[in-house]
Order: sequence, then C-alpha cells, then structure tokens
Amino acid sequence: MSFFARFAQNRGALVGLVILLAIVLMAILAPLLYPESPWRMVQRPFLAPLEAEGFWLGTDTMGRDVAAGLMHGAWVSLLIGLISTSVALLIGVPLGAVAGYYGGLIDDALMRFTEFFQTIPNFALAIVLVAIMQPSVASIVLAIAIVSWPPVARLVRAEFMSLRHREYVEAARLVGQTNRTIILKQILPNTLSPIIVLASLMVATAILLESALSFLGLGDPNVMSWGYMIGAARTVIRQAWWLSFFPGVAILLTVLALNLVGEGLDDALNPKLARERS
Amino acid sequence: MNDNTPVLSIRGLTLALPQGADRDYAVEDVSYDVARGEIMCVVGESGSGKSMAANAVMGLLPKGVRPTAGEVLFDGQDLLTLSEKQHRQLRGLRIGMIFQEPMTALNPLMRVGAQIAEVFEAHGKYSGSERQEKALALLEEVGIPQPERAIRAYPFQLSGGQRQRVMIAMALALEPELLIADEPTTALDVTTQAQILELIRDLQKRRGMAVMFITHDFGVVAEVATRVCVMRFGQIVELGMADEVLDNPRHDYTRALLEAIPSNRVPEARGGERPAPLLEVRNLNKVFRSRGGLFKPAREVRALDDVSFTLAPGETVGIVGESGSGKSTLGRCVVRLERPDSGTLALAGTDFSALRGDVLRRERHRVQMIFQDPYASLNPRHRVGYAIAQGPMANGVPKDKAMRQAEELLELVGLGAVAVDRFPHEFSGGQRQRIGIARALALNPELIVADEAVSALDVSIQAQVLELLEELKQKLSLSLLFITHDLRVAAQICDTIIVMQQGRIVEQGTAQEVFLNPREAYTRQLLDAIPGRAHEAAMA
Amino acid sequence: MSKTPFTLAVATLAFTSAIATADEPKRGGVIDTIIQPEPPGLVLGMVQNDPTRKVAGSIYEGLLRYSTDLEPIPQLAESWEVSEDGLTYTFHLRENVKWHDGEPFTAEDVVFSADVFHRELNPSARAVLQHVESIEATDDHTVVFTLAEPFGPFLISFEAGTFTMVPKHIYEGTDFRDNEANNHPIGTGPFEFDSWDRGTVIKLVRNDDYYEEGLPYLDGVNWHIIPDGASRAVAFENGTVDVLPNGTVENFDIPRLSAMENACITDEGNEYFSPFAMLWMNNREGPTADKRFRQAVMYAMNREFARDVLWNGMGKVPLSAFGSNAKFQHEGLEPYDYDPDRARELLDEMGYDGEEVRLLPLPYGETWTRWAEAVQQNLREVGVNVTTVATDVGGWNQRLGDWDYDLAFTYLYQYGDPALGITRSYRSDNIEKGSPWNNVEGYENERIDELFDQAATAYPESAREEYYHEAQEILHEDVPVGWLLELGFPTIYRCDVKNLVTSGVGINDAFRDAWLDR
Amino acid sequence: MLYARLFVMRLLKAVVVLFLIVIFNFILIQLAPGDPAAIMAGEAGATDEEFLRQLRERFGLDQPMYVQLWRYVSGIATLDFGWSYRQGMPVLDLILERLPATLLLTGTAFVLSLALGIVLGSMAAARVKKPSGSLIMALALIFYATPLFWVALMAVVLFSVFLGWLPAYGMYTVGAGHTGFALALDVAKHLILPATTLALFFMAIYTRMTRASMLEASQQDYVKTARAKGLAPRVIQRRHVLRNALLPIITLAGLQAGQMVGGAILTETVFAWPGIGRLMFEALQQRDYNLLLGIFFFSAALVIVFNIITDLVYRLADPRIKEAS
Repeated sequence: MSFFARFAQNRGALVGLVILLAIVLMAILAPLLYPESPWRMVQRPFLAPLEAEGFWLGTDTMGRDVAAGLMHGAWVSLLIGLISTSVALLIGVPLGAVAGYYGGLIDDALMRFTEFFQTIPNFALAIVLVAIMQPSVASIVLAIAIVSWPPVARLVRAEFMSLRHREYVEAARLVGQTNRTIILKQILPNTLSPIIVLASLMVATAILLESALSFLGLGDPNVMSWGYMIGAARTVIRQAWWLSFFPGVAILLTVLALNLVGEGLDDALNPKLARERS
Repeated sequence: MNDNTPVLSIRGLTLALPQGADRDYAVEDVSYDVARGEIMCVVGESGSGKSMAANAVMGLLPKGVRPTAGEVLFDGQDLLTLSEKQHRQLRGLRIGMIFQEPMTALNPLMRVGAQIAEVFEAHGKYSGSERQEKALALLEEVGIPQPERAIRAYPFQLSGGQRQRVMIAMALALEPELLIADEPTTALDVTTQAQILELIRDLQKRRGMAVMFITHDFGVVAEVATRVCVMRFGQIVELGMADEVLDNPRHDYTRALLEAIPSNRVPEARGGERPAPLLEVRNLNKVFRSRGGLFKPAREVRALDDVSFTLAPGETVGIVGESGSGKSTLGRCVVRLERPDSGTLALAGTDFSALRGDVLRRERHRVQMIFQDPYASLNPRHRVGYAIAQGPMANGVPKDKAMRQAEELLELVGLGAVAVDRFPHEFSGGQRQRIGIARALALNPELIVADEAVSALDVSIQAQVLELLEELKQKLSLSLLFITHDLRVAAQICDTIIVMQQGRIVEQGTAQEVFLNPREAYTRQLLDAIPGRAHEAAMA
Repeated sequence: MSKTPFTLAVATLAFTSAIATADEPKRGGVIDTIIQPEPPGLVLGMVQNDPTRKVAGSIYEGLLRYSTDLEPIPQLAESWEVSEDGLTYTFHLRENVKWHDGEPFTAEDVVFSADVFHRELNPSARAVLQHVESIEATDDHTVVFTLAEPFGPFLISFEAGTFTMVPKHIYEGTDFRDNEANNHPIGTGPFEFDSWDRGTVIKLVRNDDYYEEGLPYLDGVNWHIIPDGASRAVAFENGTVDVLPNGTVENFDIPRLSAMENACITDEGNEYFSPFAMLWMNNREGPTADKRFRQAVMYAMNREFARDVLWNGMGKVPLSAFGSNAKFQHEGLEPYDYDPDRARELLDEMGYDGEEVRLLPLPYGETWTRWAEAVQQNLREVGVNVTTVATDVGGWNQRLGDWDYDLAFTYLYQYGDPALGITRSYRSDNIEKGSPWNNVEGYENERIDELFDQAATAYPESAREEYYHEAQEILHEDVPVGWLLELGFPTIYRCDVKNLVTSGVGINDAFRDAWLDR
Repeated sequence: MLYARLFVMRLLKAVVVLFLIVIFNFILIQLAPGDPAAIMAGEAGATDEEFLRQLRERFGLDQPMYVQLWRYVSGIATLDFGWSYRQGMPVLDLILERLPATLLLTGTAFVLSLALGIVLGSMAAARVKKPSGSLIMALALIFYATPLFWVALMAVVLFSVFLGWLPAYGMYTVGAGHTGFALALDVAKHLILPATTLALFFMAIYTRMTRASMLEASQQDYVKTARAKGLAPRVIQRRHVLRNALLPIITLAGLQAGQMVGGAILTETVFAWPGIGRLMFEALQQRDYNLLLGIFFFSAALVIVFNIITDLVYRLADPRIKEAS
C-alpha cells in the first residue's frame, strides 16, 4: 500500500489534511485578498459579523477588519509554529542522536542537561525568555524552541539507543563505516517517522504557546497573529464575542488539524502500529 | 492410553484471512480429531496455519480471521456457534492453553499465585484461601522448586522454564479435558525444553487428557506425539500415527522436512595436520557490569571466563552453548563489537583486542559477521545493492565498482543480480540471510563469524542456507567461527566444536569427538536433551 | 487659591456636600472596591505609587486637602497664614487628633515628617523641600515653614500622598524601611489598617476615634486584588464590588458597566493629578531630532479618534503643553489638527528618507497597546517607517532611562501647578539618564529654562502668567514632545454609594465622607 | 534501607540540580533589561538620583554580579531567599503564603485530569470503532487543541456572567467571614472553574495516552493468557490491561505535574487565583528578582519532588524496578 493510501485510511487524518491545506491556502492568499495592512482602521469599530457588507467577520475595537487579521494571522501562526519547531529539531535531534549513539558519559552529561531544562516549568521559562529578549517574532520563536527541544532529544535518544544495537547498525560498524556515516545514513533515516510525527504535534503546541504568550501581552506588536487577536480581544470579550471567537476557532482548527495529520502520519509511517490500534 | 474417543473433532474447517493478506485462507478444509489420552502434534513451518485451528477452538482468532466452513466439535458442541460468553465458560475450565513465549505470557505486575488463582476466580471455584492452597499444590505438581516462594514471586523473578511451568499449572488448574500447547518449548534452551516436554508427557499420562501440541520441530514430535498432522499452506499434508509418519513419510513435503533436520550423522573428520592458526584467542575475559548509580547497585555478569582457542585458516570452529553461556559475547569480541577486558585476540599476528578508534575501523574489514535475525540485520531504508556495497565503499572502493561486485555476490549466493535494486522487505527470511552472507563476503574477510546464522529460519530454509555456507566454504576456503545453540547444526558444518557454559569452555575437540564421545557431563546432558535423538538413534 | 495673601480659609463640611447629594447620610456598611495593581506597601511617603496612594489615602493624611477646583481645604491643619513676602507659611493644627495607636498628633510629627522622613525617602517631597529653609514647631500645634525665595505652588504641595504625616514616635531613630510598623501602617486617617491577604484583599476598618465627629460613615473598606481586567469588570457586574476606582477596568468595559442599572460614573477626582498622555520624541538623534518631523507626527495622529474610540470620548485633546485645567493655559494657540497631508508635506520638506523609527507603547494595559497600534498605523499612512518595540514595565523603564527609543508613550501627573508637574518635562537641567519621568526627550532651550524659573518664583500668583504664556508659545512651535490627550479617568460606582468623590484627588480620600444608601 | 539510600541519593542529586538552576536563573534574569530600582522609582511617579542610589544600596544592586550571586546562593543555603523589592516582604514568606493556593489548584486539577483521563481513556479503549469511543476521542482532541486561556474566558462568561452559578475569580468570598466547613465549601466553589479549566487540557492528554497505552497493552501475550483462562472482559481490562497501561501514564503524569505550575500562570491570572504562578508573572514584570528567583527555585523544587514521588509510585506499581536494585 502506498504511503498516501495508508494515510488516507485514517479518515480523521484526511479531514485534518483538508483543514490544514485550507489554512495554508488562507495564509498564501492573504496578501492577494487583503492587500492592505491588517492594522488599517477601515470601518466603524465593533461591527458585528455580517453587519456591514465586505466585513464578514466584523471589525475589532479600532475598526480593523477581523477577516483580514485572520488571513494574515494564519501566515504568522504557521510560520512561528514551523520555524520554532525546526529550531527545536535542530537542537534536539543532534543532541539526542549523540547521546543515544555514544551512550556512557556523553549520554549522561547531555541527559542531565536536558533534564535540567525540563525541571523549569516550560511555560514559565518561555515567559521569562521572551520578557528578557523583549517580544519579537525572533524571541518568541527562540523561546518556544528552547522549551520544546527536550522531548525531541529524548525521543531521538531513545530511538538511537534502541537502533544502535540493531544488527544492521552493527554490520555497518563492522564494514568500517565511520560513526558519522552510521549516525546519518544508518540510524537517522530510521528515526524519521517518529520525529515527523512528533514534529507535527510540536507545530501545534508551538501555535498554542505563541497564542498564550500573546495573551499575556508578550507577542510581537508588529505582526498580526491569532494569539495577538485573542489577547487584544480579551478585554472586550463581553461586548464583541466574535473578536476572540474567530481566532480562537482558527487556533483550535489548526491545532486539531495538525494533530489529526500527526496521527495519520503515525499510521502511515508505522503501518504495524496502525493495524494494532484500529 | 489412546481410547479413541475424540474430545475434539475438527471437521472441514476453513478460516478466511482478511482481504489483502498473502493468501485467502488461513486453513482450508482441515479435519482432524484429538482423542482422550493422546498427544496430537500439529506440525508445520511458519505460515502453515498450524496454530489457527487451535485459536478457533479457544475462540481467540486474530481480528479479521473468520470461519467460513466446517465445524469444531468439542464434547458434541460446535464451538464455532458459541457466543463469546459461552466460549469463555469453556476456556480455562474445560480447555486449557499454553503459549510459546513464557517471558511475555504472564502479567508482569501480578504475583504468580494470584495469576493462578484467577483461573479459579474466573469460573467461581473455591474461596480465596482455598485458591491459594490449590495454586500451591499445582506449583508443586509442575515441579517448581520452592513452590512456597514461587507462589509469591513475580514472573520476572522466575526463569523461562519456571514460567512455562507456571503457565502449565494455570492451564491445568481446573483439570481440563483438552490441553492446547502452542509451541510451548520453542523459546527454551534445549535442556529446559527436554524437561518441559517430559512434564507435559507426564501430566498427560497422569490425567489422561487430550493434548493438542503445536510445533515446528520434528524432533519434538518424535519425543511426544501419539499422532501427527503435518500442515503446509493451510492444508493438511499428512495425518497419521507418529511412528508411521516419522519413519515412512508418504508425502514429499514431510519427507523433505524430515531430511532437512540436521542429522546425528557426523561428517568425517576433515583430517590432516592443522596449519598455523589464523585466529588465536588467549585468556579472554569479559565482565558485564550493569552500572549501579541511583537505582540499583552494580551487578556483574562474567560473560567470558579465561577463554582460549585457535582457529586455523579454512577451518570452521563451532561454539555451542545454551543462552547465557557467553557464546555470543565471544563472537562479538572476536569481531570487536565488544572489547574484551583482558586477553588477546591475535588475527594473523595482529592483536585485534588492542585496536581502537580509527585504526580498528580500518582493520575491521578483515573479520565480518553474519547475523542471526534476517529482519533486523538489513537496514529497511537501503536497497540491497547498497547494503552490500557500503562495506567496500567505506573502505575506499569506488561506488560503481562496489555495486558491480555486489551484483556478482548476489549471483554467488543465488539471488541473482536483479536483487540489487530491491529493498529488504521484498525478500523472505532465507533470502535475507543470503544477502547477509553476501554482505559479509563483500570485504573478502579473513574470518567470518556466524552468530546463530540459521536459528531464526524454518528447518527447510535452514538446510538450504547451511548448504550454501558449505558450498561457499569449499569454493572460497572460508574460515568460519560458527556460533549456535544447536549441537546438531554444529556437528553438521563444523570441524571443531567448543562447548561453553557460563562463560567457560567446557569441552573442545573435533566434531566427531564431541558428538560421539563427549567427555564432559554437561556435553552429554546437552546431547541427551536433543529432542528426537532417541528416536533417531533407534532408527540408526 | 485665594488671591489675597491674608485670607484665612476655614474648613466647612458644607463645601464638600455641595458636590454630593443633600440626603441625610446613613451610618454603617462596608464598601468593596478594587485596587489594581497590588500596591508594594502601604506606608505613604515610603511608597508613592498610585495604588499605594489610593489605599493608604484613607489611612494617612496630609496637612491639607484640595477641592475639585484645587482650592486647599483644611485637613490636619485647621488654618494657615502666608506672609506678605510669600516666604513664611504658618500652619495651625487640629488639637484633638490621635494616631491609630492612640498617641496624640502634634507639631513635632509634622517637623519630623517633613524635615527628616521625607527628606530622606521621598523624591517628590524633596523637590518641594529644596525651596524650604527651615521648619519649626513653635508650639504643640503650630508649624512654621520658612522659604528661601517665593515658590508659587508651595501651598498646593501638601496633599496627603506626597506630603504624608507619619508618626514620629514610631519612626524616629529607626531604619525607616525596615521598621516593623511598615506591615501595619499607623496614620491619622478615617480608616485603620486591618489586614492584607496578599494577592486577595486589603481590609481597612473604621477609625472610631476619628477627629471629625460622625465620620467616617462606613464600617470599613475592602480593597480586592484582581489581576485580570475582565475579571475586575465581572466583579462589578455581579455585585462583588461597589466601586471601580479610575483605571481599574479597561476603557472598553466602561460604556457597558456605566450603562448598567444602578451604576453611576464620574470623571471628577482627577483634577489634582490631571494625567496627561504624551508621546516622548527623542530630540537628540534620528528623524525625531528634526522639529518638522515632530510637527508632522502631531499632524499625522488622529487624536480625536483615539479619544472617541479608545477613551470612550472622555478626556480632552490638548492644545499644547498645558492642559485645559492647568493654571495659566494659553488659549490662543493654533491647534494641531489631524492633517495627514500637512504631515506628508513636512516630511517631504525635511527630506525624510524612511529611516526606521522605533515606537515604545506604554505597557499599562490594553488601551495603551491599542493606542500605540493606532498611532503606528497613523504614522505609517503618512509614510513613516514605524516599528513597535514591545516591552514590559522593566524594559520600558530601561529604554526611556537610557534614551534608547525614538517615540514613546507615557502619561504624567500635573500635581495642580505647572511648576510641580509640567516644568519637569522641559527644563534642560532635568535631563538625566536613569529616570523615565524627567526631561526624557532631551529638549534644551535656555529661554524655556529661564521662563519656567521666573514663573515658579514670581509672586504674587498673577505675575506668573506672562512667563508661562511665552513658554507655551515656544513649546507649541518646537513640539519637544507629542501632546496626546488629557485623560478622563472615570470612577464607576453604584448609585447608592453616596458622597463618594469629594476632592481633587478622587478615590484617594473618598471614603472619608462616603456612605451607603442601603 | 534501600529506600533510605535511594532517597538520600535522589536528594543529593536534587540539591545539585537546584543549585544549577539557581545559578542559571540568576544569570538569565541579570540579562533582562531594566533594573528593579528604576522600576520602583518609575512606579513612584517621581524620582531623583538619591532615591535610586538608596534603593540600589539597600538591595545590594550596586554590588558586582558575582557578589550578588554569592550572597544569593549563600542566603539560600540558610533558607534565606532574600527580600522582595516590590512587595516589601521576605520572599520566603510571600511564597509560602501563596504556595498553598497553587498546590490546591494544581493538585485538584491534577487529580481531576488524571482520574477523568484514565476513566475516559479506558472507556474509549474499550469502545474502539464505536461511536461513543470516537466521541470521547473527538472531545479529547478538541480540549487538547483549545487554548487554555480561551476556555477560561469562555467559562467565566458562561458560568459566572450569564448563568451566575459560580464565582468568577478569587479563592474565597471576601467579607463573608466564613470559617470551618462553610469556608471549605466556599473555597471549593471558587475552585471549580479554575481547576476544571486547567484540568481539561491535561485530561485530554491523559485520555489519549490511556487509550493508546491500553490498546497497546491489550496486544500483549498476557492478555491472551488471561482470555484463555476464561476471565470476563471487564476483569481483563481492569486487572491486566489497565494495570500495565498505567505504567507509562505514571511517568507522564509525573512530568506533567511539575509543568502544571507553569500552566497555572494563565489560569491564576484569568481567575485571580492568589497562587505563585501569578506572583511569578508579576514579579517578572516588576523585575522583582529575588521573588522571581525564589519562585523559580520553588517550582523547580516542586518538579523534583514530583519526580521523586513519581519514582516511588512507579516502584510501587512495577515490582520489576524494586527487584532490579
């Protein structure tokens, strides 16, 4: 069975994929459909959805178009999710690989280091990091990456530990391949599927984290993200439910879709497990 | 003992596999009886569907497998028509079952006594304290040492053989009329296997049960079977009294299977003076220390204890022993996947034990290994050609040359050059083992270590691979260190045999000496434990 | 402020009730209100931030109070006299005043508070005290302040939050900051400190020995601590609290809350502080160093929009540096109306090349964030390349203190007199790194320094106007900072809370006279 | 004896980790812009050089960093966490005052999420491919995907504002003067919304995990053995599948318990719950370094305590660990 066929067997995953594609499409189309800055105050404030033509989702506290914000926000949220996950992978994968492959003292040292990061509550650490670096897309991405790499390292380490004694790895050592080649060519490709699955969930978590940071006022003030929109709408949640409702639903759908896709990937990449699970 | 009343009668049973499986039916039109007081052996290689009928009897068919025809009559009742609840009332009470893997078949978190008592509980028998008493009596009956302690033990505190005894105790707790044993000794060492077989036979006689015994091993069949049912591809190939089938197999397949069993016959000593040794192992020691640290105090296992032997060029040395004997550690030390604590490993004069890092890496091509597990020994993401060529490439051979060489090697091991572009999962276990051999040959090593290279294979495949090795040995005058738990296999291919126990060498000598005139008690014990040996000896 | 130097102002309760209702007050009841954020401590004089002033304003008192017209009213001083040369101020104290621990309040306490306690701890009091040559207690109930030169706003600087009376018998000879009594503040005010459940509530109870017969009417005041703005609004809606002091709920909630049944709203009580929102513009470097750029910013900002949308139409768009209720406002200046085209012209004229301009919002809640977004968009629309730099309070302080910004929001109190409030933002000798409250923009103009000096020390009062008018004309042209809005900070309360805001400091001393009509 | 030894070893390790965390956090916080004296001066609305100098001297901020670090670390060794600049109280008093509230909130949420998660997860595992099972999983997924603060806001609007059933904020009704049982009831009422909100997300995690873990455990050989014994499915699920499936959940729960303190920051802010999460956020904004460091110290200590408890529970649950030592 092909990869996609296996993926498509999980109907939830298919739904997730469709939602995700729709959101990506939103992000791509944003500059075409709403070429003006989403910060532009274009109408009377607090227009309810459908109240005025052309403002399907209403306007916010300052008369900015919610739909425009939502579309532009898709781009920002996805970007922050993707980049912070990539950075976390860049930290976590090599660390976990080295710790898991070499074991012994190196492993000990690296794992203490990892545990150390896990001992400080994630969210608190993220807040402090953003506060220290001052809120900006870069600092948020970095903070999210810094708090989310330890699980990657642990996963990769566990995979490497179980694979490093696999017979094909030992065979590779026996024929004289270097450690680097073994790590990169023999083991790493075989750890990709759990990493991909984890990464898809991490993107979702990153989007949630970003929104939580923005909610506390630690978002980048120059970009319109969903988290920012909820954070900004929180004070007027009573007057204007739609201001926090739509971005809230957008986050929910995105995170949901990413999770569904993650499950689908898990099924498709680990077909044995999928059969057992169903 | 056989009074010919069938306890279980399978009639025209056909079980359909789910769509997309490699064949339509797990078993097709299968009929046999199991009578009181007899042991009915269902024999077959993997994929023959030998366990399926048993699963149907128990109502434990895997998901997606469903009966489409036939009936399974137990005490006059068609089990296939029972509801799950009715079926449940039979299980444990009137039909008992034991499984292959004693290590995983017991709940790791429950005490042994509680797990046995559960059987009584499931069928509402006895009160709480009586259940414990009964459990204790059962443990005694199945011959567990110190049953008072064992009853309070957790499974991980027992050895594999003891766990299998617990399983048997559970299966027999309510004195069922029928016992189904699904490969109950496959995972055990040969001496333990002999004891468990003895126990089953003994209990069967004492209780007069009907036993349905599923196995792949004709040796086991010879030990226990009253009647035999040989299966292949979901169909019965041959059915009859054990002696008849073993002695006069009518069907070709049965005959082939029987012939594939490594026989007791030992090859003639390949005589002559032994030349200067290629490998000279001197006083090798290796201790495994589980690191203490916070959770557990350090523990030591002496895996190799002052091991010395030599291997001449072109010679095959067999290392034989049960699990925990240190035979695999020895092999891994020789290829330097492990570093010995002390002692020397001289390979044509180079002390391999002293090499490290890059120097070791560059010398590695001189000793190669054939691994046990045909599924784990090939990287699922690499094409077969690359898997073979990666060795030469790592040692500086240009890619296209290495690939051409890979094609030649694949021809040599009988897979054909077209295999280079395929992935491992497209091959069967035996074929993969051939790929593994090709990979080991690719570097023209001076020595090849084969670690249980055929033990994961079905007996007919095993024979073919052994044949290939033999052929290659002749053609390429290989030097081979052959590690196996199976004395008969060793006897077949080795010039010299070394018997190991608990890290020490117990006995070493030519295959003939060791096999026919063992000097040590342990070696004799090993030989006696080989199932079917008595039968074969009688035939010889 | 009286125009003749010999006027004797006598306390009359009738004056305060002129603002409130004429009903017969009822005794009893506890008022629940909100303090946001939680104050760092309650000893006024040691801490002078806004939440401390609000809560401790009921515990501590000063010599004088101020009406909503900023006229001085007696508090601990029963009456006072000013000498003809404006150099000697004599205060006659009430005689029956006791501290909460039962000790009598005397002139010695006043001398200690002013001369020792505030000189050591209180920067805002220090600023006034530098004009004072000596403070003497001539008898138990008379204190004489002698000034080195006339200081116009002297009489308006005795407000309780700035010039608190603290008990000498408790603090003398101790390390003030480590004094045990700081956890249980002792004042002379209408309410005594009862308990402080950190993060939850501060409770004050009636001072039964209060010197004003019959006051206070209330049995106590509970100051709830609720960190989330939306929750604070809910607390008022579901009846948990009766009074929302200015600044406790987000502006967006105000229309809804004030429209509730039985809810009243007042924007009185801000007169003394008159918070004035401004946009610091760095006069030292970058585009903001150019006067034309700063003028362009004034034209580009739609201040009316900000007032109407963000501040619910409350507050006034200022003409220039002096607010509408500041003394000596020059009304003849031409307003900087919203005029993007004019802004673009000015930018063209100066040759603005799109250099990045960093904008610091004020990290004090959503309204300020929104406002920064509006200004950012206003400026972008005339072609200014604005980047908003998000900061928290710490970062904001740091950047302003280090002058590391181009544009920055702030708001400043006016303290009733230009010499106390407005001056500090423009005088060149007030340029000093490390504080976000001085001349942060780095504006240097000798003439302005001169004019402000002359205005502060001119005597009598009428003589000050001419200097201030000239100063305003210069500032109006130079635009050293952006003048955004005179903030209207309303107090919302249940209509059955009577007689609430009676003075120019609003809620700070409001509970003295308040009563519940229940 | 064994436990004692283990405990001492763990404690030693904990001390080392805590020491490192103190140093790490100290340095981290020093990197933050803005000094506490300036912020306090800023809050006062007026300042001069003298005022700043006094503050810096008073809190030792005029000393070089290593001196400050040394003072701080040696202070901690004697359980002296310093003085909160902003709140004017010893840090230890402040934290101990707020800690019980956080423990009550997170403890309740933890127990609630774990219990519900395991129950729902087992139900879903038993109802694979049935609509009810899918419904549970869909709900779990939705709770997992919903931002916690958003749920909190919506819950306040719904339950406190529109329905008026539950108090929207705070830990008890101020001024009601409840004592004893009435107070407990009052606190419980205040606890419902924040604890439920905080629990939902974690419940979703446990539900998913329990289901997956149970499905995996139900593939194990011993389950087949249990079936061969003729045990009823319910007994098998509970005694064999669930018990084994719980092991990975214990590990996860131990990790999450510590992280809940972080999650409580949002909940405590929205619901005005007087706990240390909120205190932390305020301390951060006010650059109240000592307080912030103290809270970090305590939350890290909590995480470590939870880890030790997890270990002990795991050892109780899994006999294999005990034997290995």
